[in-house]
Amino acid sequence: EEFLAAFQARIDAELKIEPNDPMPAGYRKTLVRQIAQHAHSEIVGMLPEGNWITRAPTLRRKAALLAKVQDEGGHGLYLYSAAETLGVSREELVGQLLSGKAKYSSIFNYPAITWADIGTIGWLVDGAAIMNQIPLCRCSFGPYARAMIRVCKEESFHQRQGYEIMLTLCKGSDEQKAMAQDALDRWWWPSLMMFGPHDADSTHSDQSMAWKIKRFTNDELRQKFIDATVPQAEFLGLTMPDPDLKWNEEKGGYDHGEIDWDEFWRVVKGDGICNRDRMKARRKAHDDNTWVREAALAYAEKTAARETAVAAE
Amino acid sequence: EEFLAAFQARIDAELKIEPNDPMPAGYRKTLVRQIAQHAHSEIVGMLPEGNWITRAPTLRRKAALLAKVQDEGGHGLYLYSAAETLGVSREELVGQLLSGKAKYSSIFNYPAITWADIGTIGWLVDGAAIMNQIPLCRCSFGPYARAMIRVCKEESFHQRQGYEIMLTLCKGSDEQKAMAQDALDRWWWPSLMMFGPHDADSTHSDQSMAWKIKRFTNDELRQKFIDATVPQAEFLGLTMPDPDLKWNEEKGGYDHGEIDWDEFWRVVKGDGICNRDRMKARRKAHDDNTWVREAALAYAEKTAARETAVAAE
Amino acid sequence: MPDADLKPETLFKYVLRLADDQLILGQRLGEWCGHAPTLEEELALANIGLDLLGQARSLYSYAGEIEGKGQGEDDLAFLRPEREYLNALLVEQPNGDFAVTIVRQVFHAAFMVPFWRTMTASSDETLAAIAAKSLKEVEYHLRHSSEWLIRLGDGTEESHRRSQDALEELWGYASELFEMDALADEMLDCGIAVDAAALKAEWDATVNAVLERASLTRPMDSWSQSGGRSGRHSEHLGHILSELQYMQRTYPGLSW
Amino acid sequence: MPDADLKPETLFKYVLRLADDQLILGQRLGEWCGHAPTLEEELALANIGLDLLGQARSLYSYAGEIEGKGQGEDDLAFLRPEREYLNALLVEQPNGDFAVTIVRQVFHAAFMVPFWRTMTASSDETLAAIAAKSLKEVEYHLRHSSEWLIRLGDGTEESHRRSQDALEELWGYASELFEMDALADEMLDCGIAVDAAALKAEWDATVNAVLERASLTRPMDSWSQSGGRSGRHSEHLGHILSELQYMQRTYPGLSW
Repeated sequence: EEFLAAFQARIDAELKIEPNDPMPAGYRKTLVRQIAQHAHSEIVGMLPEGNWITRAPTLRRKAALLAKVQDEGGHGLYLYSAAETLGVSREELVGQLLSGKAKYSSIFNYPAITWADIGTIGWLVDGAAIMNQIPLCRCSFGPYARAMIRVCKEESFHQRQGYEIMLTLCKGSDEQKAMAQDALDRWWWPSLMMFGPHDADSTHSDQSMAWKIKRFTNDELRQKFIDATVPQAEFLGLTMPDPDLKWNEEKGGYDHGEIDWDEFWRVVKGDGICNRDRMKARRKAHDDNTWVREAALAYAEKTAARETAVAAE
Repeated sequence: EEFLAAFQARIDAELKIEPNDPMPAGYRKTLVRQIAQHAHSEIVGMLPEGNWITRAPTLRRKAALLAKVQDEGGHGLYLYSAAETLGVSREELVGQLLSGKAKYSSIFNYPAITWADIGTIGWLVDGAAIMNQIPLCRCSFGPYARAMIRVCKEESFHQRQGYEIMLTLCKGSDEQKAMAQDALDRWWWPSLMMFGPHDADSTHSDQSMAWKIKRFTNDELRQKFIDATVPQAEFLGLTMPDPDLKWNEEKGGYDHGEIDWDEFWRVVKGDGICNRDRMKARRKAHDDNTWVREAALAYAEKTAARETAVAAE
Repeated sequence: MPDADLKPETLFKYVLRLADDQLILGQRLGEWCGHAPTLEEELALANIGLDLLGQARSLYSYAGEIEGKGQGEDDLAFLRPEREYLNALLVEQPNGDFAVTIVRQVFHAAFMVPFWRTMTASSDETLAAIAAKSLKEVEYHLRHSSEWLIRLGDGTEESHRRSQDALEELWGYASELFEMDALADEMLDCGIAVDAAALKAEWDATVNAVLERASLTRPMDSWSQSGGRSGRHSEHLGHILSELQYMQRTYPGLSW
Repeated sequence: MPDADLKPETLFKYVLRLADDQLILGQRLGEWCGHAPTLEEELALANIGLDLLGQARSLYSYAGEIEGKGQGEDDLAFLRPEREYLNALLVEQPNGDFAVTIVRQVFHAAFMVPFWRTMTASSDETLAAIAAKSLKEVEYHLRHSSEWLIRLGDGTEESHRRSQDALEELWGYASELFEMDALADEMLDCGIAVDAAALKAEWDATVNAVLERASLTRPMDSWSQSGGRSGRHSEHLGHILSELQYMQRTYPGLSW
């Protein structure tokens, strides 16, 4: 009781919690789950974009895409490290991903089927991720907050890069414009779903808000994202695939149409078009390369043994 | 002695030898080796052409190519069956191919890298094969001779089809003509090598001629092939990649330049550009599908056992 | 001949859907060339692939006629962007191991047999004629792939496990075959199309019978995927197209 | 600046050979994306791939300038037919397992380190500058891949076997790197090119040292393959190109 109150007081005073600080079990558990989920999302998120590295239309775009996917791997690394400070190993977390126990962002269960999808993923998916992540830079847990600062910087670069791909397409041929519009049509609703269920239906929100793991509600973040994105779409000359989308002068933001939550839950539960392919790809990468990790371990042990032997002489 | 003389008399009388007839061990051995090598060539020969099935330029060509490769598989089947009449199982022969003990036609160790190669393989490689095979329709060993009659009919269809591809290319754009010329440049010499070493250097020839397994020497067949092919190339408007090639009025045939026998032996010994890929592909097909063959066998045994049980009731 | 109020675009699209299914599955079977489990199966897979290619060719030619813009079979087969291919997701799934290929074929053939049989009564004479020819072909495909599935299911422990895995892997793609939409309904009303939804019972009976003989367990209907009919594909199709279209894209407008 | 008697076509081709090597190897490394053995290695392979792509871009741009027909890096990278790609056969070989990828990288980097080091003294200032930048990059590639090969060779029985197999599989492709021909000789005489044949001793020393630390056996020089420098490739390149070129071939002349 007293401990919880003191902990909450630290949080309220905007002091950072560090790995060795005492913390409530629930706080630790929530953070591990969230950070791991975030790390897994970065790793799985490499797949839809990775699908276009061999086919990128120019060398400049190929290099930028490869670098972007590499950044995502890097984010995965920081995040697994941040989770490890809470006493859970990367192996364990990866095991949870591969067994299907841990979740990752459902957006990556949609396929990247045209080059415009690469632009759209940067523009909308990274854009939505940034909205979620900027407040996390002030998260009460120090290692997560610090990882997020670095991640956000790179994500916003990716977001601009994605938007720039869209701009190029929208200034291009009719085919390119159609490709851009089609990608927006397919990714817009899923990107709104990235913010999670409406506040009224969100389970973990209140406690996370109190602990300052979360600083805005799902609906608040979604609203910010819509308000930021609609003018960008207008600038591109693209049409939002939502006939109910319109400016609401009173609230100073856009109203939007009904989100298809059935689809959201279907994909979360594993029934998106790519869920199976994503897990198959991750498991295959893991299983096919077990021998490599074993070799690295065996070599490290041999080397350590040799060094000990030399030191003992 | 007496038996050998009687056997030779049968051969000389142009009587067919059938599987259950007595025959000299050497005759049997030569035939097994030759028929197996021929069968293996059909199977390995599916690979360079198979490489273009997914990329054939039109649906008509795709279907024709798939049908052609299927025919080659069929030839492999007849030929393995013909070899089996001599008391050696298909498993054993395939084992010799996969272990590298048995040879196949070296021509298939050259890569099919452009669409024109598909035309050229039909025109030259099937053309050379037919030259070799037509006399085999009169081979002294009955099952081989009968298999050859069927094979030759299909091969000559393939040869015309290949020539027709070349004709289309040569009537086409400059790029297509260049593609056709390039393919001829790469395949001409290897196709001359298909007839084997010069008669003076050929080891198995004399006995095979006496046994009427062979009816023409390597050089005779090569000469026939050249004489038939040069006018076809002229009709296509292509240039033979042999500056020494010229009509010899006296012998009523073409003289040709020196064949690079070093290359021939290098490729025979395993050092052609595709030898390793071909064997890897065949071994992989075999190894990856061991479980399928085991399942088929297990099922056949179960079914037989069930039928016996029913019959016993 | 089609109904008076039928829009040619509708029929065009309907025929393309059918054509794309057969082309893409034929292309997948072509990938097996030189890699099949036995020589006999090498020939059988090529045979099925050839049948499907042949059906696709007739359908594309007819689609080109309907459209009336001078597009031939190759224009339609090779020169559309990915989003305009209308095949079901099932046929673009990777070959996987031999069990996956066989299960995919059983699913497809068990659908196409009643489909083509019904289509023989189409008021569209061309489709009815294509159906009559194709029916005999897919009856063989169904027989051949069912026999293999029974062998694999009732073969060894490994082959049983692999075929059960293959069933689970592809199960959710079967339901798309039975989907009807506004376009298909319109075609049905004109007496041209087949009511795909109505074929489900026969498909179930066919597949159940095979599974029983194969000692395999029918998967739960716990998931399903669709989107192919409106050009929303998995990531696999793009890679298929990069090979399929390579020559036509690289050398446009030439004769081969 | 190039010699007065040097034909621009010769230099153009020489630079293309170099550019194609780096592009095709970079493309192969890109295929690993999302499939690497560890997250750290995912980043390392991408890193090496990025370096190679960067080198390829500088080289293609320069080749375009030399040619003087207005072709940019993308025209040269994406719009040539297969027979005009001049990369060595080594770099187009499939990724195989991780051991094959690592051995391919060791072979390539052990050659490129002395190559770029020598090229820094080229009389061609552009090539000398590209060489100086690239040298640092390939030194890292060599260090990274050598360390892996040592780990794999001296790791477990399986990793030892796989790396020895990988060595045998790729050994015969190394010799093409050292080949000189009339074109390379002409460039050497002008003081532009590197005498590749002269780098063999250093390559041998580098590779031997790694193999020794890795407890691996140097394969016999019993076979060798070449042809890439004159555009005679293995069947692998065509499949690489069908993906690499897909967008440029499908949508010619657009900006992306």
